[in-house]
Order: sequence, then structure tokens, then C-alpha cells
Amino acid sequence: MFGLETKDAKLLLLVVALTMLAPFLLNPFPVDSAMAQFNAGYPDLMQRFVIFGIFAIGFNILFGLTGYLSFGHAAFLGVGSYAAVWMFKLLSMNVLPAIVLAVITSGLFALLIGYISLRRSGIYFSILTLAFAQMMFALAYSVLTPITGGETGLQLALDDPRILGTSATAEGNIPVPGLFGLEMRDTTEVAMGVWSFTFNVGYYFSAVIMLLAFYLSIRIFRSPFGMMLRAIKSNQTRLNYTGLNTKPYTLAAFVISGMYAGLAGALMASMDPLAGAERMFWTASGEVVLMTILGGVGTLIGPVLGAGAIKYMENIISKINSEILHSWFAFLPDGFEDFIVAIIYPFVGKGWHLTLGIIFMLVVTFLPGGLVEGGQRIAKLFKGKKADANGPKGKTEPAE
Amino acid sequence: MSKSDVTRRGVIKTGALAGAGLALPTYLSAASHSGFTNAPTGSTVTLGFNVPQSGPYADEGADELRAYELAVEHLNGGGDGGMLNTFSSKALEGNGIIGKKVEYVTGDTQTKSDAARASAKSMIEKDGAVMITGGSSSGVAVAVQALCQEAGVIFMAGLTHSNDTTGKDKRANGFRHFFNSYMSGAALAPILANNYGKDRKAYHLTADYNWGYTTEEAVRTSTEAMGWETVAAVKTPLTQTDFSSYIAPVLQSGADVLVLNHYGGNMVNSLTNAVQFGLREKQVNGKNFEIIVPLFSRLMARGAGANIKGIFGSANWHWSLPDEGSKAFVKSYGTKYGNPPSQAAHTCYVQTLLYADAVARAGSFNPCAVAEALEGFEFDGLGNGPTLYRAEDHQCFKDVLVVKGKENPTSEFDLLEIVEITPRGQVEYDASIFGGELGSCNPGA
Amino acid sequence: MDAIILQILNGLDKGSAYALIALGLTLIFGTLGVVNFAHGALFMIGAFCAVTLSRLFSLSHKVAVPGETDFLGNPLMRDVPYIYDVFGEATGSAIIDWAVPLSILFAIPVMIAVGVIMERGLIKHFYKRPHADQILVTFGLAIVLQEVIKYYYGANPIPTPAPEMFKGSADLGILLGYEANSIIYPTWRLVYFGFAAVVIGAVFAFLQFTTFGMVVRAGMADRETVGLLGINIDKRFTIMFGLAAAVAGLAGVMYTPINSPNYHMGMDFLVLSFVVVVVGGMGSLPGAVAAGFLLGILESFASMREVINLIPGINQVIIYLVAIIILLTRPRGLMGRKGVMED
Amino acid sequence: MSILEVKNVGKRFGGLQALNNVNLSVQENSVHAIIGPNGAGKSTLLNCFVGKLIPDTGSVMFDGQSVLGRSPHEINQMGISRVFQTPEIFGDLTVLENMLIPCFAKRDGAFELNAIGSVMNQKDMLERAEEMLVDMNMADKRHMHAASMSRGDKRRLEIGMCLSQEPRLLLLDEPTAGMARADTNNTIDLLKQIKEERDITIAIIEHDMHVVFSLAERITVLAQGTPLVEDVPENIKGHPKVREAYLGESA
Repeated sequence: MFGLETKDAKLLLLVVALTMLAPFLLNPFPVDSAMAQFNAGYPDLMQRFVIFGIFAIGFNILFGLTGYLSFGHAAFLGVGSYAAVWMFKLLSMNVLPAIVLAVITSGLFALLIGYISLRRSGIYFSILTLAFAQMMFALAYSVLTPITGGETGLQLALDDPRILGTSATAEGNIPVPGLFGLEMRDTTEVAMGVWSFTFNVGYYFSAVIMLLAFYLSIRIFRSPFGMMLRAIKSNQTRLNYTGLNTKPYTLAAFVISGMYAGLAGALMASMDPLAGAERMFWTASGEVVLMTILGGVGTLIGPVLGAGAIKYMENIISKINSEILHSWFAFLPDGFEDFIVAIIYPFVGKGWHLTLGIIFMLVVTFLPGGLVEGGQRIAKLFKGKKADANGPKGKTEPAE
Repeated sequence: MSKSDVTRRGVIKTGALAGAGLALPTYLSAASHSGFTNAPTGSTVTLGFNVPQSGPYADEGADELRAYELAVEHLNGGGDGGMLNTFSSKALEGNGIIGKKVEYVTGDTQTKSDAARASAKSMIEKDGAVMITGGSSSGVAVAVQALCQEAGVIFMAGLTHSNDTTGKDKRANGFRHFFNSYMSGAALAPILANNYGKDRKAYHLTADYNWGYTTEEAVRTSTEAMGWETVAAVKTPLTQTDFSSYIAPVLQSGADVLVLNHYGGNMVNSLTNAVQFGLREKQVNGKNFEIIVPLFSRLMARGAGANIKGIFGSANWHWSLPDEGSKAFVKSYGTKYGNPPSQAAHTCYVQTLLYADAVARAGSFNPCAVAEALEGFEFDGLGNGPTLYRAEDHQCFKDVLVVKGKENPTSEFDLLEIVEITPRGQVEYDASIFGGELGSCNPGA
Repeated sequence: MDAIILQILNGLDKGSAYALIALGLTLIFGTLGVVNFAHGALFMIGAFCAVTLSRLFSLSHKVAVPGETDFLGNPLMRDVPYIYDVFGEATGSAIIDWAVPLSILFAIPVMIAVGVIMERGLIKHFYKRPHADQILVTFGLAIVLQEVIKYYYGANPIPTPAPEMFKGSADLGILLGYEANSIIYPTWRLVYFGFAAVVIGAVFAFLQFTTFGMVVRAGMADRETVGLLGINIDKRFTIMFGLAAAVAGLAGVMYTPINSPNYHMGMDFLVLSFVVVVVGGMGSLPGAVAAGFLLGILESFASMREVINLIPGINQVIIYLVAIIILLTRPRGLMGRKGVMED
Repeated sequence: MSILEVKNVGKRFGGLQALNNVNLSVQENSVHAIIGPNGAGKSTLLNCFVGKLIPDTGSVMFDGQSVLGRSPHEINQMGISRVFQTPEIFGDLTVLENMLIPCFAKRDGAFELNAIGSVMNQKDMLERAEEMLVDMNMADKRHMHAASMSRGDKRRLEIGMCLSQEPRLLLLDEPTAGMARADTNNTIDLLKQIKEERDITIAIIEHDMHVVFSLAERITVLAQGTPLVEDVPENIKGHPKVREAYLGESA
């Protein structure tokens, strides 16, 4: 199916189902219930899930397959965003040219930086990529302000030239990014009983692109090229003495994963036409590393899961404030309520970083294979109970 | 938490989705255009408080959040009413906003444009916030303001001091109560001339980003107009923590004044470093060497400890102001939280009240109606004397404080003393000088 | 010339902090083979040892000041440290004044304990795991430590001044025959440089001249062989971790008067110190120290306005630029050994 | 006809003259052994053939072309495959994938960006690899992780990987080092079989005289970086210089 083996095709279908039904799956709690706080089915977060999924999938092609740990990958995301916003400013609000230009630009940057950085391996490679990204961040934030918008970020203005399109709408506003008239921000909300579900054009557009990116990554994993990349991670010496030149392989992987990052950056800009320099800061590069490791390095689905987990924490846990906590535990006796709230409070809201740190430590200590390993363990439990009924859900295996 | 079912320009065929073998929707919201984004339909209205909760400005964000909670309490008729009693407009009745109880959601800007927009978006898309407010830096303010313009909600800026916010990056849906770099320069210059003379050589250290640029320019222009000479202006990286290599050459340059166009952590470190170098004990050109910090924040100034004593700067507001509005605010804030409010807390509190008042006067939450009510609005009793929300750029014009680090603080909050209240007339400027286009208000759906 | 001397001083001073942090990082890496992203957090905890001690000294009770009122109109309460009651005001205030240097004594046992607990409780389970896992777990730990500090001390910087006698600056220019005010340097920074030199010297002496140090150095070179000799290298490595933590902690303690400490100061240093370690060459202690000073000095020169005017933005990127150039011309940094961390 | 021609090769590491004026000629389709005590420069010499080291002086010609200055993968593509002292295989990959990689290298050259097609659709490659696995007698292990195999199996796999490239010259660096007697004998049999079945030249560096004398057609003895003698095995056995070199080592 789709030129994939059955196992991979099943995984792809599962991901298709998950992304297409995401508006339902992410909004499992009725709107007025106390648990509605945990609903993640609103456009911005859903978009972020898939966009960072793309970023992590691409990163995994480099890190998961070749073992080369780039610590400056966010730079390509930033370059992609800037390129896309410039296309919006100068050419048209259609997202396609912006995405194409962004992918090309970030690919070129990746080619240059990769060519230089790949002259070294191991931590020396990591530091070289980090150094390039930090330089790009620092310059974008300061001296390159005319090109990048500096601290504020590059944003659209009412006087942008925009060759194929208008500078401003009839109402005097800045036009919004779209795809042949379909605006990315268009949203339809459907209420069903006590539930409410949101369907957003931008999300579905990004989700389709993510599926393509995911499909492509499966193909790469299973291709001779992917096999060579895994061979690089496993034993470069043997590969060299087998007549293969590792440099173009790693460089190709670096450029491909840089283009994935650029694609993610362009989509971010398409959903929200602003490109900020912080996107290139080392913590942003670190974040994608953490997403990939958290989900499961070198697995197909892991990076997507990792991206989802971190973005969920950042956007949902960080919004739980003490007022919300009190409303949850209001049924308890007063003193006890305060006690429970006092215990939970440091871990939510502004303490979400703490929870994130603890989760990193727990996952890496007890689930060395990341969330994917957790899924496999659960799957095993199920398998034990009902012997191979339809294959357990969420079953994913490392690429090896 | 209630949430309204609202749609913005739904073009997806809801029928197709509904027909996909799912439970039949009880309510297709696409059918009911409410006229603007997140129009409150129930008995409550949700406001979004978007403040830094992690990162270096977390404490300032916490102070802003406390002010918002206080404002909500007062709007809903709780507490002692605070500035509602001194506010010149009497449209607010303590029954929420036009009868709707005020609820709020909070988010973390992380002092990053991206994170701030994500947080604001979630408030608008998920929680149905009809107004977003807060923030502790200009980059965030400008980014979130642009987002609110697109989404069709009102943005009431928190602490943002760059000229750009209501200058080249102004938006019709955005409003700023806080003062800006230009006003700082205009207010400071005469005081500096009086205290330090008209024959001074200034050395600027400037944070290398937008706010730093506008502040340096404002202070340079206004001091040079008085006869000061600018010896040098050096840009320092945002991520710099140790400023020694920037401060070391200052004495050799022949300058006798050092202007630190830094804010927050940068300011604390550069000021501490400058004092370490003993600059303030030096005599140059036969004059005492002086240091100036154009924008003071009492909260952050605490980090610099005794180093701020005797240093001039400007501020939007300070808790020791003697007017009735300030006193009422300090009293209700201090009673509730045990410490005096910061200027960030003040501006956030006032912005919330101003928004609520504008809704009450307009009789609608429609952003365009609110904007109309705010534009050109003259008011008093909120702490800075008679104030105008200028229609052309949505900037408030009011008195500006020139402050000085106190020599003998009586407590950890008592760090600044007010040197002069610069009257509004002295800091006004033409709305067109910073460029940019306001555009027209966007009600969203 | 005087400008150049000043920047060299600045560079040495900045370099001291880089070198101290990088030294500990390299010790941990070289002995245990662990990439410790929590090392910056150890530096931060050291700084907060100083904050904690000065707060302990300043623990106060309230005494009303007659005739004055606070911002709410209540009688003004003034803080009187308990330490005044015990030692009298003069000795008491002297103790508070000397809180930072005294914190060294406090920080050493605390940091060693923190280091040993960290190693035994967490890091030792990660010796055989990939570097990526080590990075994730230590990064997680760094976040946790940071958030705990933030929870108790807030996000704002906390002023922690040097003793009165080290405040202000020394005019070194006069000593060298320049005009007054041409080379002014803060006294405490000179103290910091001296302190760093002593600590670095002590660590090298310890490794060079003690049996313990010899075993550790042998272990750094070839862990398995030393293990085969029946030497319990693990226990020694645990102690090394404690030592590295103490070095980072002391660097933090003494840094507090230079810049008021805040909870994210460790993260601010983390990336830079990794760059320093790698430029020095993974696993090389002299390399780490040399790279620390080299980058410190270059950073200082790049921030001179004559240089910035020539190449705008150079002060923003100098460290990274130098790192790239060094890594491209010297594959394993200044003094790195072959085969370390290259796969 | 000689396939590998080494002339006047010298290599110095700091103060150590590792190789000194080495001349050597390996005849096509022969088995040529290079022996010598530890530190004689055997491995250094081998590294000069495959591009890992570049000698300071002299020339190394393979089939009339110089290999000096070429990188290992280029030399491999010329037709030289190398088996390492410790088996170098792709431990994280399956046995089948291990075997596939040299097949691809043989077909596609040093680099081919084939990122879309599945490995499983490359029928000819799969057939070749499977064939080779059968030849190596390890078809039943095809889905094992290579790292989890015994040392003897790893060695077989490595030799199989090299053979699947159909090299003209196979270099073996102490292929039986650290092996049990039974494994050593199996390896000897395998190499004999290879020699019989294929047109291939084998150069082998070996410590174990049993292996050397079971396989080699010509032997070069190296001591202190210099070739002492080169002759057929029968003449080497009792050669006084050789005894001296080996006795010297044990003394």
C-alpha cells in the first residue's frame, strides 16, 4: 500500500486517522466541565502539534538515522519563517510560494552550514552547528533588524508592496495568509451536545503537509539512502571501507532535515505571519532535540509524539492558575482544598517548567526508548491479555 | 468556565462534517454571526491576561497578574473598589462589565514574541477572550498587538516603553497607557540640565534591539538639544550578563555621564558593573561622574541594591504619588498583597479599568465600539493626573515622573523618590513623527 | 595601550569564570564520560549558597520606628537582624558584610554533598547510556533545580554585595605609570581573578601530586585498564564529581558580587561553557582553562567600540566565530585527544 | 602478473621509523601472507594500502594505478576490500542489511541519493545478498542484529560483505586473532574455499603460523619496518633470518 510495507502502511493510516480526527480526539471534555482546561483542540495548538511534528520528523532524519546531533537546527526554522514572511510582504499572501521559497532558502543555508560543520563529527559537530545558529540568532536580533525586524520580529505592515495582491483589505486591514482564497484562519465550530469541536483550515492544511512529510520520512527510512544513514550511525569505518563516501550522505541528510525545518518555519509563518528571532535561539534548537529523545530517537512516530507532549505542556499546563485549581477542588473541605492546591500549584501554571523537567528525567530514566517504548510496553500488556487481536493500538517499532 | 460558540468566517461546509456519521450537531454556529470575535453570550465575559510567568521578567509578570486580579475583583464589585472611586468616569457600577461578570484566563508570554502570540491565540481561540492585555517588553507588545488586530480583539498593552508600540507598529485595536522612550527623554532632559549642567559629555550603552534604539535616540536628541555632547554610543548584546568590557573604556573616553539604555536584567547588571568600576566616585572634566538610567523599574532596581542611590531615571508611576487615585490603588493593593504595587502593576490595573469603562460607555464589547470610546477619551483620577487617550496613535498622554534612587530607603520597596512630575504638555509630540499606520479597527467575525 | 591593558584585564576576569566552569565540566566529562547539562545549575546553586547565607545572617525581627509610617500608613517596622542581638551591632554588621567570602566555607560541603548525591542518585545510572540520554536527563535536572530556586527566591536578581573593603575600584594605571583614571579596575574582580587562579592551581596540583589524582588521571586516559588493576575507580569518580560540583559552586559564590544572582544564571553560562570546553578540546583540563581565558580576552576586545565600528555586530558573535575557526583548523580543539566524543 | 606493487615505502611516526624502504609485489590470484613480530609494521603497511595512512616515501600501485592520496572509499571502489582485526560490521543493522550495503556500493558507487524507493523493492540486490548469505552459511541469521552474533559469525559476515563486492584484492588483518581453535579452522576452511571458487587475490597479515602455512602461497617476513625475506612457505619455515627475528622478539 502506497509503496509501503504493511506495518508502515498501518502506522501511516493510524497517523492519518489521528490527525484527521484530531479536533475530536483533542477535545474529549465537555465545554463546561472542569476538565475542559485539558482540551487541546483549538486551532493554534493543533497547528503547533503538526508543525513541530514536521520539525521533529525532519530532525530525526538527521539525528535518528545518522546519529549526528545538530544543536542549531532551529536556525533553519527561523530562516524558513523569515523567508515566508518576506514572500507575504513582497509577493502574495498565498502560502504556496512562501513555503516553496522557505524550503529552498533553508535548504541553501543547510547546505552551507552542513558543508562546513560536517567536516567534524561527534560533539565537535554539535558545537559547530550551535555556533552557527547562535550567530544567526544574535545577528537577527540586532544588526540585521532591517531584514528581520529584530526583537519585535518580522511582521506584515499596511504598506507592504505585495506585487500579486493588495497591501490592505477593503476594511483597511492587513490581508491574511491563504491558499487560493481559502484563509488559513478560517474556522468552523461545531457544537454537539455538551461538546464543541473546532475545524480550522490552517490546521488541516498543515496536517496534510505533515502527513506528506511523515510519508516521505517513512520512505526515506526504508530506502537504500536511509539504510546508508543508519549504517553511518552504526559504523562509519566499515562504510568507508565498503566504498561508500559518508560525506555526501550526511550532507544530504542534513540538507533534507534543514528543509523540513524550513517547511515547519514556513507553516508557522503561514498560520501566524510573524517571524521572531527567538525561534533561532539555542533553547529552541534544544527543544527539538528534547522532543526527539522524549518521543524516541530513530523511531518513525516518536518525534511527533515528543513534539506533541512538549507543546501540550507548554500550552495547557502553563495556563492552569490557582483560581482554576481552586475551582477543581472546591468540593473538598476548605482547609483540605487549600492543602491540595498548595501541593499541586508549584507544578502547574508558571511552574510548568518544573513538571517538564521532571518528565524529562522520568522518561529518560525509566523509558530509554522514549514515549514509543512506553507505548510498546503498554501494547505488550494488551497483547498478553488478548492474543493479537487486530494488532495493538499505537504499536510502533524502532526503525532498526 | 463558560465559553461561547463563535465562528469567524466559517467557509468549511459544516454540513459535510456533520453528516459524517457523527452525532447530529445541536447547534451550527456558522449560522449565527455575532458581529465580532468572541462576543460574550452568557452572563460572563472573559479577559485574557498574558504576562511573563517564566524567564527573567517572571516577578514583574507576577506583579501584573496580581494587579489584574485586583482589577477584576473591583470590577465585579468586590474589595474596596480601588480606583473605581476616584476615576473621573462613573460608567462602571461594580456589577462586572455591562452586567456581565468578569472572568479571566492567564497565560505565559515567556517574554518571547512567539510564545506570547501562542498564549494569546489560545486565549482567543480556546477560552473566548474578548480582550488581551499584559506583557513586559515591547517586542511582545508589538507582536501580540498585531495578533489582536488580526483576530479582532482589543489589546490593552501592559509595560511597553518603545516608541514603536504606538509609533511605527501601531494598530487600531491596540492601546497603550504606559509612557514611551520619547517622553522619558523629554521629561529627563531639563532635570538633568538643572542638576548636572548643560556642558556634559555623555556615553551611551544601548541594548542592541528595538527598544534600546528608540530609547537611545530619545535621550540623545533631548539632551543634545540642551547642549550635551554625545561622546559615544555602544550597543551591547541582549544576552550579555557581564558588562565590564563595555564599561571599562568609559572613563578613558572623556565622558562625564554614562547613560544606560538597558532594562530589566541588563540594567541591573550594567548598573552594578558601572558602580563596581567606581565611576560615580570619579571626577572627569572637573565634574562628578554621573550615571543615568532612562527607564527605571522599581522591581528590577531591587536587584541592583544600593547601586541605584542617587541615580536619575524616569517612571510611569510610583506608589508614593500623593494623588487620591494613587493612594486608593496603593491602599487596596497593599492591603491585599502586603507590598506596594509596581508601575507595571499600576498600568495593568488602569488598562483593565479603562477597557471596562470604554465598554460600559459604548454599551458593547464590539472592538470597534470600544476603540471609538477610548479614542480621544479624557479622564482623571487614575494616578497620573488628567490623561488623554490620543485618537491618532492610541497613546496615553499624561504626566511623567522623573525619579531618583533614594539615599536612605526605609524598606525594600522604598527605593525611588520622585524628583519631579513633568507636566503632560512638556512630553507631547506630533502623532506622525514615528511613522506607521494605525489602520482601521477590526472586529473579527 | 591602556585601553588594551584594560580589556586584557576584563578578558582575564571573564575568562576566570569561564575557565572555572569549564574546568568542572571537563573533570566530569573526562572522568565519567558524562555530558553534564546541569553543570550551569551547579554554578547557580553555588551563587545561591551565598544568597542563602547572607539571608541567614540577616534574619531579623521587627522593631517599630517611632514617628514614621510605611506606605499604608501603619507604623514603620524596621528589621533588626538577630545576629546583632547575639554579637552586638558592630560584629554583627561585619559578619553580614563578609557574608560572601564566608559563604565559601558554607558552599564547599554543600556543593560536595549536592555533587555526590547527584552522581550516586542519578548520573551513575547513565554511564553506559548514549550521550543524548545524558543530555536529556541532566537538562531535565537543570530545569528542576532552576525552578526550585525560582520557587523560593523569585525570578528577580538578588543583590549580594562584596564586603565594604572590596567595593570600589583600584587605579592600576598609576602603578604602571599611566595617568590617573586610565586603568581603573574593580577590586572585587581582581579578587575573583586571584581566587580563580588559586582554585585552578589547587585542582591541577591535586591531580598532579596526589595518588588519588594519579589514579583519576589514569582513569581519564583509560578507564578499563585502571579498572582491571583492581582499583575502585567508581568511588574515586564519585568524589571527582563532588569536587567538580564544588569548583562550579565556588565560582558561583564568588561571582555574586559581580552580577546579582538570579535563577537562570546557570543557563546563561551553560552554552558558553560548553563552547569553551569544546574549543579547549574535550577531556583536556589545560585546554579548558586556556580556552576559557582565550575566549574571555577575545570577547573583551570585540566589545571595544573601535572594533564594533569596524565590524558591526562582531561583539555579538565573536565567541562563536572563534569557536568555528578553531574547530575547523584544529579538529579536536586546542588540546583535545583523539577519539573522545567523536562518535 | 603482480596486482599490488609496493616500492620503497617508508613511514615515520615522530622518532619511530615504522616502515623503511619496503618493497613488495603481490601476484594476481595468489595468497600472499605478510608476517612478522609485533611492532614489525604489518598493520602500518596495510593501512598504507587502503588510504588510512599515506607513506612518506615510495609508491603503492594497485593494478597499475597509484592508491596514494586516495580516500578509503575510493580505494575500495578500485577493487580492494579489507577485513579488520576486530570485525567491523554494522552492529545496529540486521545481517541481511549488512550484506546489502556492499551490494549497493558495488552497484551504485560511492554515493547515490536513492531516498524514495524501498530497499525491499530492490530485487536484484536482495537476491545477491541472500545468495551471499547462503554462501556464507548464515541465511538463517538474516534478521538477527549483527551485534548480537558470536565473534566467529561476525568474522564470517565481514568476509562475506567484502566478497559480495567482488574485490580483486582482499586484505585480511589477522582474521583469526582472538579466535578459538575451532573458529580458526573454520575460517581457514572458508578462506580456502573462497580461493578455490573465485578469481581473487588475497593478502593476509597474520600472527598465527598455522593459518599462514595452511593458506599462503608466498610469504613476506617483516621486521622492524623492513622486509627480511620473501619466498614460498617451504623456504620460509627454516630460514635463519626469520628465526632470528622471532627469537629476537621473544628475548
